[in-house]
Amino acid sequence: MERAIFVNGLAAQFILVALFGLAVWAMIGRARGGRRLPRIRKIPGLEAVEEAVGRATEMGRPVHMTYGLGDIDDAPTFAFWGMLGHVAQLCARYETRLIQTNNNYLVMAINEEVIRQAYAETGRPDRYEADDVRFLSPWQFGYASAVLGLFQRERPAANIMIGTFMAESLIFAEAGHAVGAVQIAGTANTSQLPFFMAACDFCLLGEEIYAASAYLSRDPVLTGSVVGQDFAKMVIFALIIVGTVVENLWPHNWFWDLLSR
Amino acid sequence: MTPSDALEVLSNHLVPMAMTRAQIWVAAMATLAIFSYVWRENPVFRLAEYVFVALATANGVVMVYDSYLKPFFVLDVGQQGRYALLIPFAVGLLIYARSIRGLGWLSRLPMSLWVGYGAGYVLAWSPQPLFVQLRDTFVRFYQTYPDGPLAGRFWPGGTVNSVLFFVGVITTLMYFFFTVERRGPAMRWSSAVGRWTIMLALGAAFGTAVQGRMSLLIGRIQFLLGTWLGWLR
Amino acid sequence: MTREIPATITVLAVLVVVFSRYFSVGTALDLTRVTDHWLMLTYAASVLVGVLNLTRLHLDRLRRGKDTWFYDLVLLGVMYGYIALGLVETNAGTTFRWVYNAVLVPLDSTMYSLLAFYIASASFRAFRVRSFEAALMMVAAALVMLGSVPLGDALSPFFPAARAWLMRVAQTAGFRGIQIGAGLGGLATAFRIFLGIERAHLRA
Amino acid sequence: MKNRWIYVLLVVAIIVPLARPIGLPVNPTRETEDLFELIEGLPAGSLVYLAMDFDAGAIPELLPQAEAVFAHALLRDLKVVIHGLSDQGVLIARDSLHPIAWSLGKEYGVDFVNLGFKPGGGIVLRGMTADLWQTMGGVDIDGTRLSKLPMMERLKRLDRKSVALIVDFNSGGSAAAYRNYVTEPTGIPLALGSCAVNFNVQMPFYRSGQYKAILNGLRGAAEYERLLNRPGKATSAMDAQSTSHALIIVLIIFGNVLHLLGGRRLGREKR
Repeated sequence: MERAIFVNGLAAQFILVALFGLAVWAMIGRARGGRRLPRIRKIPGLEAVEEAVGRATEMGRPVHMTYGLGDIDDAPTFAFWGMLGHVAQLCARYETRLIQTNNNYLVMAINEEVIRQAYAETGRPDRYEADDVRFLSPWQFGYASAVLGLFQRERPAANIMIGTFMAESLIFAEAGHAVGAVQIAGTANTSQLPFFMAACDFCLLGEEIYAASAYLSRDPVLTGSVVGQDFAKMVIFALIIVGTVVENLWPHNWFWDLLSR
Repeated sequence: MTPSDALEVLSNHLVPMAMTRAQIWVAAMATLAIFSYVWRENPVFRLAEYVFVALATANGVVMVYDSYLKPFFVLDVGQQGRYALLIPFAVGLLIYARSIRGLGWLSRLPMSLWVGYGAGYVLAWSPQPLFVQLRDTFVRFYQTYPDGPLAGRFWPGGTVNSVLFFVGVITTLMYFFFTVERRGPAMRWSSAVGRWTIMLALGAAFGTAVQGRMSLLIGRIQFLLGTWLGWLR
Repeated sequence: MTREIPATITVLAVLVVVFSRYFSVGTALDLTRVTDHWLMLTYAASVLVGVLNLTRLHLDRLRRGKDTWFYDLVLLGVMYGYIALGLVETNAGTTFRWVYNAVLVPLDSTMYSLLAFYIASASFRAFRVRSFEAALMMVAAALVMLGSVPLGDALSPFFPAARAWLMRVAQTAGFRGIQIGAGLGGLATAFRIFLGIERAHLRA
Repeated sequence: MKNRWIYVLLVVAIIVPLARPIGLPVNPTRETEDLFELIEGLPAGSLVYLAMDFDAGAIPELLPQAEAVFAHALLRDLKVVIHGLSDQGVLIARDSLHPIAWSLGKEYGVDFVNLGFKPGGGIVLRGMTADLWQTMGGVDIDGTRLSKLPMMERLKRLDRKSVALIVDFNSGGSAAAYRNYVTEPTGIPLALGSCAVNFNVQMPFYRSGQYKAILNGLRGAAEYERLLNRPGKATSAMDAQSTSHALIIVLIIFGNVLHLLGGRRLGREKR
């Protein structure tokens, strides 16, 4: 008896996912080969990063960065690391202090290395200050109140928040506002976006955070993966349009069945 | 006790657990200690905060031990002799190697395992719900009344909502295209409509967020005034 | 060696999970049933990370003679005391439950409820109608707030209806769009981890 | 300083209606009715799985929901199994749901079981769809062997055959975990008891039928109490909910008016 290769009903799904992966991979390959890629459109929140660090430098006050409550295997935490490397390089170049606070021990271990490496790449390994990567509390509210206190003492001039945020988002945004920091925030947690939207100067909506590291670093490989992702998004967009047209003409057809088992 | 009596009990206790008087007093003090923060940061709040962190962390350890580690060592390893399972356990223990000079890299083993497994889970299990979401966006524009006297007839309201919903989803998606420049009226308008949809959605989210926070505060005030002081019926 | 082995583990882990999900052979072999169990054991083994980290942090503070010594002592004492209590009488023990319900539960609930105050002051201060978009957000927020309480029902049937419309049409559409995008972003990140482009976790 | 006046106002806005209730009626919404009807429609003896995936902080919103649904299920002679991805949720269940069952004359192990908590999140759920007993380490929350609990005989794994409905009382990501790892692959219907904050995140999945019903925070619990015809603690909080929402709206309007009337130069320049 012949056995199917795929689990019943998952073939279409696997193929679509694999095609998505191929698109990302192909665009990365294109980038590695030095070929031209479409440009990423302007994202105001990201344009403001350099300006915010510059402002902190002028005022002689530090920059603060956090990823909220992210864990090491959360996608937004990877977005944060991409951004952290970039901001750390800027801070090293401008000789501005970067304070990075943590509530997750594992993420913190990685942050230390990302920052250390960024300082080394800028030729200023001596500027790395171990005490500025701080573990505040493993618990959400303990962390938030510690950040409140820290803001009062250190008075950062820029506050960059990218990652997984829950209820503490508003507290951070309020703390930043109280000391007059320029605030750039971004999260994929839609329930927290309204607070960032209202209380911060710039807000990255949802998946804009995933484009951040590519956008800021202009690294071709990362840009390639964002382009690949965009390509997949257009395919999905087309799929929705076609699917809707077909659905209106022939309700609940094979096309409908294709997308689930 | 009849079922309806039981429901009476259910509806009358304002605290989840039947607490003793002493417990209620301690709980009230803890509540007030945290509320004092609203006025200003103070030593009592600080004490409560540290106690909280300590208790929450300790509780996590005890729960994992009782519900996982103890049965694992006693039943799986001890009684059934599944010693091979000690290998993954040991891999998990490598996370503590980070503070050992020279062996710190060993902690990367469990970390890379967690990250890889997490990524695998995303690739394996998240597409299906996503596809159902996609499929549900294939809206039918011709809507009929689902029930009532007009059931089966053309329903203008439903049709308008379907169109608005569809336009909302696709313009929101278009807003997130990173490689398409927003030039020309079509692109500009659609990304503007996308942004308006997002703003309405975020406004609604703000509304429910307020709802949730207020519920929590009401719960604490009910506890203080009702359970502790007995001022509420 | 110190990077290659972890990098290989990451790739293998991705492959095992994906293979066992999509392919008939993979399902038949039921690898994830075994590996899931292993993974849970590794998580369980890491249970003390938080405790050790807190211990180090606060011992360090004590050693440096910080003025927080009293709080540091309380934290360490309470944490180890409560662990010991739990190990002696299990989580079902009378004293353990007593402390849990009388201290831990109210502390946690009250901490969360503090956010109500923050939301109130932020409403007064931060939510400014600066533009057409901000106005849309504020109006939607106000309608949902009124529509989701009995007061709104009592004032006019318009409010619950407006709330229902906002929730089921505008809000569902907006969040559907964001979530499809974010889902793709998550998938792309997973691919990047698989392809070894995202490797921050290998630096630690 | 200004903030403290706002805080005082907020507390007053909550205390007054608690002390002097007006008792405005709560009208059930579609999202809540769906859950009530789902449970009403299950044949007696069906197994309902309640996931207590929240911490103590969410008790005011989610416990009234869980109590009402749990009581409803037992009154309808359904079997209930309780589980939690949060270490606290299962303890809360033991302290507050078990007594409800006993007062209804139900027996542990026969009518309801509390499986307890295991670390690992989504992986635990995946494991339970393959082999629940092994994933649970063979024991319930108190370390009792599952083989000694008669009800567990019919629940070797989470699948459509054994479980009629999953209700996930969650304050965060666990709904997505149930959806991705359990209910989408197995086809078990999934309903949510949600914190109000997350209600909107979950709405797109309600529209697509991936969540059959959603209880919206304390309001959802009040609606459920209304459907059960037993106004309880959630209902009694609804007046205060009304006044506090009204206060927030007034604060937003007042803040904007002050801003327009010349507070502008006090505000920080925004770009």
